[in-house]
Amino acid sequence: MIRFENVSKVYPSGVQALKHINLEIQPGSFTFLVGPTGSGKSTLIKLLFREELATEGNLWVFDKNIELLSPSEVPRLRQQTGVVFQDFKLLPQKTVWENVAFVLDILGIPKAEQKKRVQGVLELTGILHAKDFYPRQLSGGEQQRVSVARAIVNKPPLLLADEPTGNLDPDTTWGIMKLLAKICKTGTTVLVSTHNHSVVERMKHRTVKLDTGSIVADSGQGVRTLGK
Amino acid sequence: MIRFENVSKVYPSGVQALKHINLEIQPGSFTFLVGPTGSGKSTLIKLLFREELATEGNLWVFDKNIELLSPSEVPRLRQQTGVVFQDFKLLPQKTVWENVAFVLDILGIPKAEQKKRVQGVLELTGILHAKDFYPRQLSGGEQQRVSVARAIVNKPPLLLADEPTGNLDPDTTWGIMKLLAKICKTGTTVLVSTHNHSVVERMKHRTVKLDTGSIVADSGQGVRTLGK
Amino acid sequence: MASETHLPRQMLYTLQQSSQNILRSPLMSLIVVSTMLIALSTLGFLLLVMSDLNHMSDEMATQLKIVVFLDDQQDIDKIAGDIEAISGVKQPLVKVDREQALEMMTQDLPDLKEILETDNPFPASIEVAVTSIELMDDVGESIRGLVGVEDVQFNQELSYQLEKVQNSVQLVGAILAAVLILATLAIVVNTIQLAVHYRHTEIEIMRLVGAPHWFIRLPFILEGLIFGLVSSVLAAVLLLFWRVVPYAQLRQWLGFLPLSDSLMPILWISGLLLVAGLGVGSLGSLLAVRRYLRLEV
Amino acid sequence: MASETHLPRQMLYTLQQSSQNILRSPLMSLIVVSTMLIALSTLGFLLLVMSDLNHMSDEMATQLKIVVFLDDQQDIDKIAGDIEAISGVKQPLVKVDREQALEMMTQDLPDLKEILETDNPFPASIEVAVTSIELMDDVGESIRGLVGVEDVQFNQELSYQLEKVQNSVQLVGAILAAVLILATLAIVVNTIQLAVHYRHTEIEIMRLVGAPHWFIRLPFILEGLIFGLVSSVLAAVLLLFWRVVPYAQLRQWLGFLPLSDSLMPILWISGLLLVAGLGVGSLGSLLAVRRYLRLEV
Ligand SMILES: Nc1ncnc2c1ncn2[C@@H]1O[C@H](COP(=O)(O)OP(=O)(O)OP(=O)(O)O)[C@@H](O)[C@H]1O
Ligand SMILES: Nc1ncnc2c1ncn2[C@@H]1O[C@H](COP(=O)(O)OP(=O)(O)OP(=O)(O)O)[C@@H](O)[C@H]1O
Ligand SMILES: [Mg+2]
Ligand SMILES: [Mg+2]
Repeated sequence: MIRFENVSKVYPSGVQALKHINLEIQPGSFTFLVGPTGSGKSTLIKLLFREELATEGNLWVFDKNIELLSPSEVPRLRQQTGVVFQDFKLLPQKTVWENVAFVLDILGIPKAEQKKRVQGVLELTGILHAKDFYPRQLSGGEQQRVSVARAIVNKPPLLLADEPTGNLDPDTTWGIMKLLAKICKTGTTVLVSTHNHSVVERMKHRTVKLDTGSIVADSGQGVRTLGK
Repeated sequence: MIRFENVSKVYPSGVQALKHINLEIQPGSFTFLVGPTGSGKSTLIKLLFREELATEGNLWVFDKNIELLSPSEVPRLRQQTGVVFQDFKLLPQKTVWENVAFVLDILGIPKAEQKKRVQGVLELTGILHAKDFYPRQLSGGEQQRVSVARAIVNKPPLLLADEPTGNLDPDTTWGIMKLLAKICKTGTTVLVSTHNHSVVERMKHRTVKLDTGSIVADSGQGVRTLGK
Repeated sequence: MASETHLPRQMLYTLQQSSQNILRSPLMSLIVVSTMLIALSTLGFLLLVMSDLNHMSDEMATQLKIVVFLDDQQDIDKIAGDIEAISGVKQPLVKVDREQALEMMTQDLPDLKEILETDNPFPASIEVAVTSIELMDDVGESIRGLVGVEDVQFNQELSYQLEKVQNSVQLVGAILAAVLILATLAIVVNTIQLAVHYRHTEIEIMRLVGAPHWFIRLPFILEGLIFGLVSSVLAAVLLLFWRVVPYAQLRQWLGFLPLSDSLMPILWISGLLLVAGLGVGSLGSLLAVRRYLRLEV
Repeated sequence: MASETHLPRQMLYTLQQSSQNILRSPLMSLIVVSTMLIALSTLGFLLLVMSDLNHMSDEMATQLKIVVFLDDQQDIDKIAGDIEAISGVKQPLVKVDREQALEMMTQDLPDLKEILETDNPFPASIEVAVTSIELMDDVGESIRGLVGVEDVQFNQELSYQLEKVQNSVQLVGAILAAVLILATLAIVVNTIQLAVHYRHTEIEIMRLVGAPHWFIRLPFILEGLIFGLVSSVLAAVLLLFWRVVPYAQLRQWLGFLPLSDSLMPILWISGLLLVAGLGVGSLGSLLAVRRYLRLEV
């Protein structure tokens, strides 16, 4: 599903965010990405849907070397990848409902079908009551849940979640994490970056640990977490 | 220092974010504000520096009823209040250094003095290496630390931190929390909203718990946390 | 591209997005439309004024006369008929027979009149006006060629003078119009770019969640078209209003000037503004959105 | 307000902020300056053209002559001296004595010449040009009052005609200038508002961390002033260039038209553009920032 081959990323500012990453992620697996702030978790995720381009190495996603995608192929890649952004990235001029429906609009899904699906995910993420509000009218945690809802609404084969529970209380965090695990069960490959160690420890999934751009620990293809 | 008298807040959207809040916070104390997402923590904090106005009740800060402040008195209030925003609110066109120095510019502090102070807080928050970067060039956790640095740089008598560690790893979280506690020791009144229960439990400060806009628990004026 | 079955849905979606964007950023929309309105109506006003000046100077030109002196033996009415047949000649002609000519020439010189009473040396003449001052020379030449015409006189210097004035007004008007057309286009494109710039985070987010270029672009282009439509129609209404109310007043005050009262110019100018508005509106949007889409890695 | 000791520091800070803002949003700055430049130079161009048209029609007017007929016994040079003393009379005068007059009047009528050889009824005359066409009537009247002047003739109808043309060109020019000045102001204010609008998050953040209004406003206003300064200076340079290169060409091609080659109008127009640029730049910023600051609860 995903294969990093000696991937490095140096930002134009000169910061080396990733150093010679080699990593393989199996289809349908659930992987945690952990590491101190600034260790390169978000950068690694951004490479996977071409928000950023690697400066070295090769990166396969969906069996394609995405470093070689032409600009016109990029939207297709992104349509197959649900992303929960660390900073939410909700469209400010659209309501909660419209934000989530937007990705279905892109796919040309009929309104009736959209309605069913959007309603479903907003219920799952517990934010249906706010469906007619604009993002600026929501609390931090509510915005984060909308971002989760948008990422999963079109049932993408790949789901990337960058710190999806940073603004959530422990109960809601658990709810979202269980939701992600459930989605993984349906065959979706899930990659979650997080600082929440108690979640990582309790969920017992594969865990990859980054530090200053390198992988310093990997619990392996199995389903065990790293030892604390 | 702070006194809420029957304060309620209804947003124009009709959402009642706070219901009849009565709360007193002593000068120089350290208080945690906890509660599920959407329970009104950010709203309560926003009232304290007049980002929002209460729709009912009275609110005293620095022995002034701030509901009655004229628009021209608001900047003074905000200059005495350091705020770590949940969404950072860094100036996108200014570097890390300039963002932090900006609040000293407002106070008309000479450049030489600014230099010393900015350098100091950037070191304390561990972000000095990024001083010439723009916010968009930083990771989530790095931006959050800049926001903390800006809030404390002018040594305000009141410090409000809204989820200041949501994007930080456990080690950095502890560093920031200890920093806030140290600042509190110098006489600053500190109010921190957070979802991080392990921090709240370990730090043993007064803890106020909100739920759907009401105070549902308060460990009292002492320094003990709520029982889980 | 949208598959065929998606096309009507896509059109509906685009229309809905555009109107949403316009209505949810009312201040933005207002600023863009008002800038376009101001630019287009200034342009329209200049074009209208030029068209009116043209008409007016043509009118004035017809007050300059060609004087045609006749052979003594000719029938003045027959020659007048010949002259009227020349294209560019304005009806009716003014005929002066020999007696009237003598009368006119000698009215200030009673001495001379006595001398000439018996032997009138002045020929009959016809005064001819032309419909446009450039025709003066040609018409004069044609008349000179007619049988029975002894001499043709007109103030050539003066007609050249007036023609120069007309030409220079037209030249200057054309330069001004060209400058203003370019300025209008550039300003409107700039303004729309600023408005799109304002929404670059939105564009960025749309791209990140997988929206293809055309999907992002279409609503912006339609928005530009709507802005162009609204502002050019408003500009046309303004021009019409100017013509019907303040200009009508002006015509009364300036009764001595031959000001046109035709609504025809408004018609073609409005058409032109519509084309310009739609063109610039969509072009501006396209250029601006492209700038952000080109950033695609 | 800033306490006295802070004032120089505040000024330095403001200047530094403004230049930072301009340089860190180069696209934005470019769009704003180019819009202002286009608007101001269009305005300047119109004003220049009007001033030139004015000059040109004055020049043309001097080609219309007043003919002064003299008493038979007068000394033509003495009266010419009297006429030259009248203000509005253009030097030199053209003098026609009695013999020249007879020659001119009879050159097409050899019969008449024979008859009049011994008894010349035509008076001596002086042709007078005026410096501006409005003076025609007054100068004519003054000359009529001179001793030794028998009659004064000039093509009154024609002079009225030309005056009408002049007046209408001036009137239309003034209306156009007024329209364009208003349009320029409105467009520039709009554009700056869009640019400020773009930065409303910044303004909001500055407010939230305690920046007083004047502290936020000053850099914006200074920025508006800088934009105004840069674009009006550039507009003046453009005008100067137009005058020195393409216009000079035009004057050669249109040699028959009395086109002005003075650089004077550029001077006052540039001054005016500078004032307009600075005024509108700062006003636009002020209005736009105020809109956001007024939201303060
Ligand atoms: N757009 C950018 N331009 C330049 N440098 C960047 C950019 N984005 C991130 N960086 C730098 O790259 C490094 C890795 O950043 P990244 O966002 O991947 O960290 P992270 O692991 O997600 O951290 P966090 O837990 O704080 O979100 C950091 O040092 C950061 O400053
Ligand atoms: N600007 C706003 N306009 C309308 N409603 C708002 C606004 N801000 C917050 N709300 C609503 O008020 C309630 C309380 O929001 P608040 O941001 O105070 O919650 P919070 O406790 O900070 O939550 P979180 O932990 O998710 O940050 C929520 O239901 C939210 O939707
Ligand atoms: Mg990150
Ligand atoms: Mg909050």
